[in-house]
Amino acid sequence: MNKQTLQRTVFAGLCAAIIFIGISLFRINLPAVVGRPFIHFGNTFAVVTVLVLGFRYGAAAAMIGLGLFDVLNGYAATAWITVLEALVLSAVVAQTFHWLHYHPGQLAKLYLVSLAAGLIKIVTSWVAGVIESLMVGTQLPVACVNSFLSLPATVINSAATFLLVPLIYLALEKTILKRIHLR
Amino acid sequence: MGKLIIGRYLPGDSLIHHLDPRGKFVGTFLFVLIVFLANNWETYLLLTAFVLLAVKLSGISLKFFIKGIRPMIYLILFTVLLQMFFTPGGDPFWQWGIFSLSKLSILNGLFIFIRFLLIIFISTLLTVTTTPLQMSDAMEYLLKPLRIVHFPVDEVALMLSIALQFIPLLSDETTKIMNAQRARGVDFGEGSLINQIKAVVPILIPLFVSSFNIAYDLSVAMESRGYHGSEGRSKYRQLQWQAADTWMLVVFGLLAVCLIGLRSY
Amino acid sequence: MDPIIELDQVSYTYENAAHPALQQVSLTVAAHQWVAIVGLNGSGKSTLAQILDGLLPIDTGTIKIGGQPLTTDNLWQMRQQIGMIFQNPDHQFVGATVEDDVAFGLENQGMPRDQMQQRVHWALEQVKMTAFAHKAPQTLSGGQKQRVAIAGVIALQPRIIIMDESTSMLDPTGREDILRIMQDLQQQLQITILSITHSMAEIVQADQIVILQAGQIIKTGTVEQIFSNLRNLTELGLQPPFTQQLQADLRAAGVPVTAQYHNKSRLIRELCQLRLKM
Amino acid sequence: MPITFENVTHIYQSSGPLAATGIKNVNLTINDGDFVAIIGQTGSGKSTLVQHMNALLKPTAGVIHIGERAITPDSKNKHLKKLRQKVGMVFQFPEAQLFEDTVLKDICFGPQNFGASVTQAQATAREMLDLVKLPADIAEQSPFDLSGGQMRRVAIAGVLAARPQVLILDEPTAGLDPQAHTELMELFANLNRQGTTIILISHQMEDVAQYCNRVLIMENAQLIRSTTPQMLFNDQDFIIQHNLQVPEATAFAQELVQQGFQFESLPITEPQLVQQLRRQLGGING
Ligand SMILES: Nc1ncnc2c1ncn2[C@@H]1O[C@H](COP(=O)(O)OP(=O)(O)OP(=O)(O)O)[C@@H](O)[C@H]1O
Ligand SMILES: Nc1ncnc2c1ncn2[C@@H]1O[C@H](COP(=O)(O)OP(=O)(O)OP(=O)(O)O)[C@@H](O)[C@H]1O
Ligand SMILES: [Mg+2]
Ligand SMILES: [Mg+2]
Repeated sequence: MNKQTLQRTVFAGLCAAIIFIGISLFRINLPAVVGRPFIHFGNTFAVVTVLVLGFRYGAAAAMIGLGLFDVLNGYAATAWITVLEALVLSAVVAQTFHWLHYHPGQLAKLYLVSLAAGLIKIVTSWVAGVIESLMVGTQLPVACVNSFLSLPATVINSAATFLLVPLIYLALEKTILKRIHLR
Repeated sequence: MGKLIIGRYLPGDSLIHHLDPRGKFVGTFLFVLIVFLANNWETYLLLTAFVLLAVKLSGISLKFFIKGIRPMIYLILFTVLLQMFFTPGGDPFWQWGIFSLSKLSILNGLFIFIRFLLIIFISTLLTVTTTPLQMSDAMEYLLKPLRIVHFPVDEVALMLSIALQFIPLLSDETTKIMNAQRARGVDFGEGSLINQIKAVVPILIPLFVSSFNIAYDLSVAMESRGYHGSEGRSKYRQLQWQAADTWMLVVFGLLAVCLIGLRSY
Repeated sequence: MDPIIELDQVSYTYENAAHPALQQVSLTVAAHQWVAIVGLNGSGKSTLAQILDGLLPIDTGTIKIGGQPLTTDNLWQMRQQIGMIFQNPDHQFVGATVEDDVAFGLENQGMPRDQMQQRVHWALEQVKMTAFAHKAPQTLSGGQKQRVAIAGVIALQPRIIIMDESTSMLDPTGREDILRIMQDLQQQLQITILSITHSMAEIVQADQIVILQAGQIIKTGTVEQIFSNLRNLTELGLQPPFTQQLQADLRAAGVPVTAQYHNKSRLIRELCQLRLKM
Repeated sequence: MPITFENVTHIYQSSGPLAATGIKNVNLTINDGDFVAIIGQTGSGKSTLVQHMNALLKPTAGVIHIGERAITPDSKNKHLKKLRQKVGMVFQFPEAQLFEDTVLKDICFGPQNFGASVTQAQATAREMLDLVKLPADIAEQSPFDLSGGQMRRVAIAGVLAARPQVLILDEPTAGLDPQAHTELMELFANLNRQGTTIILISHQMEDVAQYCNRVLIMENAQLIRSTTPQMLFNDQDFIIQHNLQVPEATAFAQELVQQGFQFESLPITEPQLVQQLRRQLGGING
């Protein structure tokens, strides 16, 4: 393992930790009638990580960060779905970023990437909801309808991702990205 | 904001605590599959008894498990109701358009409710009786077969253990950075939603910078201690598979056999 | 005594850097010495430490460890003879628990497990951390973390230990503690210590002082040689030692003490003699 | 802006199973123009104490008066900006708070949050660069291209730019070389001469002796003594009992005392020691 690979691997591990913290510490409570819905930044940070580290390391960090949170917080039985969601999200983000031939400073393209990220997140969340429903034995139509239930929260989260990813990425680009060579 | 507690491990000295985390991990997934076998009163009763026994053996109060359900209760109830109204067949004593209620559908809803509880209980059981470190060791071990398809198991294992280890440090770091920006006039948790979301930037950039510095220092430290990839390494911390772990899997097998015998066809 | 480290005309420039971080550095260190490396922030101290351990590939010059030249082929064997302890205790903890961390270097060598257990136990005993073997790093103080780092290094039984500002993030108690442990270990295990430091208490007890400025070694010598002359010391990243400053100021105030560097007890003796003469 | 603590206690996670006492029953007053040192072992509550002074932490019990404002356990977390502008805080390793792409923008961050216009903030920022002795042409550079010592100065300038009346410093020179250390300490001493109250957490007794007019000693979450450096370092029993250090000049004088020297009061700085020795040993002007 050469110096750069080691450094990248270690950094990916730390990014996974940041994603984990993004879920557990970075929370904004939303006003609501029932329950205490909140936005967390796990997905947003995962997208940023993929942009910073590229698909291979970024996806690993996203899968570890998001998956580890589920495993350690009582959602072990469904953690594998989360891990797959993270993989799909990373692939879509990395691919869109690649297709767009992004050059530093192109804010519009970053918004396209984060739009793709937000949309795919809504889709995968819905599919994940269906699978989870099926896992407890509901019928497919019930699972499909049921899965819409958690969609409002996902949409708000995706909106936050859409808004925030370009801001964060641009700020990183201006500050440290040109000083480190991770991709 | 206080110190972050990673995960929800509750220390204890029970049989369940001492089981090998790999076995518990596999067991949890097996259980989710086994639950699919149940389809009548007898089978659900057996499963429930099994889970309650496991909870009892863990020495952790049932209240804790019940508390864990609270945040999900609306989702669960909604699912159950939906399933009740949507289940066709039986002979409905109430009907309205596509919605109907029958003895069968109510029973069906109840079963789903029980399945929910069982799966949540068993996942929680894994979480509360296994330390995060054991969990990550187990995951590392269980990933090993993926080597055949050239999945970089060792690299992922390294990332996993670094992630786990640096979560507390980075969360302290987050608190510190937040306080420093607060002292410079940022109001977290005040103002419009958009402003609150944007306030993440002055925390996250320093956090990434810190992480990069850590990655730099840590990789130098690792290299200076002779780390050059996973090849030729030996392992100090080892999981110990014991008779009790084998027995646990046997019990799961027996449970499955019983369910197959008891279920209706 | 045989030299254990010999640097000859070594230069190194970081990628994308405008100036070399090290320029034509030559240095000889005798075995079993305590060498203090000093200099201002950015003068190249950490770079020097890293090239010694083969962590950065030098551009020109030669490095010999124990008489053997360091090459890319024997890098990993040579590295086993050198242990490093870094500044930030949190940024060098690799293992999830104390014992795992101490074992890390041994694992890298592929040492069999029962042998590792002995070594880990031995190393933890040396730094008096046996009771903490199963603890997680977050539960330790900064000083305790550095002790673990030391254990991780001596477990590999190196001949040289390099400390890169290893005590600068500790409180005074932790600092003294680590220094004492290192002094004991140096005696017991017969190791050579290179210590990068700004701490005067540590510098004055070194056998040899090396001063770096802008990537060059501008002076080496014993404490007496270095501090015999007070001028320019601050520019080189050194405060004069307390006793030396006191001597100078006393002389300026007309008290007839000698100009030559004295350590604390010698100066006190001299002051007593002066008082008796009054 | 005087600061008073009345029976202030802070317990971290007071409701949870991991409750930990940060500070306990602290009473103190800090007057305008003071240069106060806070000393004590690791974990004794120094950081917890100072974080109450700009309401980053709220007391679990007791009242804190900061100028006009009173902070109690029930105080709302709102509208603290004004307070935080007046009480500036430099954290340990403050370079970790830098995030903008130019030095100037980063220094402007505080003033702009506190309501200054961009031009106003920039003018202040340039003034601060000068104050912390950084060259003016650094303003447009990225803070991440600077050396560690320069980054530290930028971060400090970022706090000073809000023109606080009280400045809290948590080990501001940790990890810097001696030259940078002295320069920064002189900067703080100058600010103090111009009227800024300074509160300094430090492990370096030389600094306490040289710069501070008061010293607070923390131990096990309690404020065990509030005194002057002169009194503290002359109280040998107290020093030994609480495992504290003394400045080198004092330690040196103590050894001289054992050899038969006599001092009316132990010197705490090197110039004091020189002066007293000169008197005893008969130097010029003696
Ligand atoms: N990774 C790097 N890339 C480029 N330049 C570097 C790197 N690390 C250090 N430098 C530069 O090399 C020079 C020497 O740095 P070095 O870290 O060796 O100094 P130091 O004496 O250890 O300083 P300090 O007292 O701050 O630790 C400095 O000018 C520094 O900016
Ligand atoms: N966020 C926190 N959550 C829980 N306990 C904490 C937290 N911060 C500090 N403590 C505890 O409060 C006590 C006082 O800590 P504090 O950081 O104020 O000490 P300190 O004197 O500043 O130490 P140091 O010299 O190491 O900075 C310690 O026992 C510490 O463990
Ligand atoms: Mg250095
Ligand atoms: Mg502190």
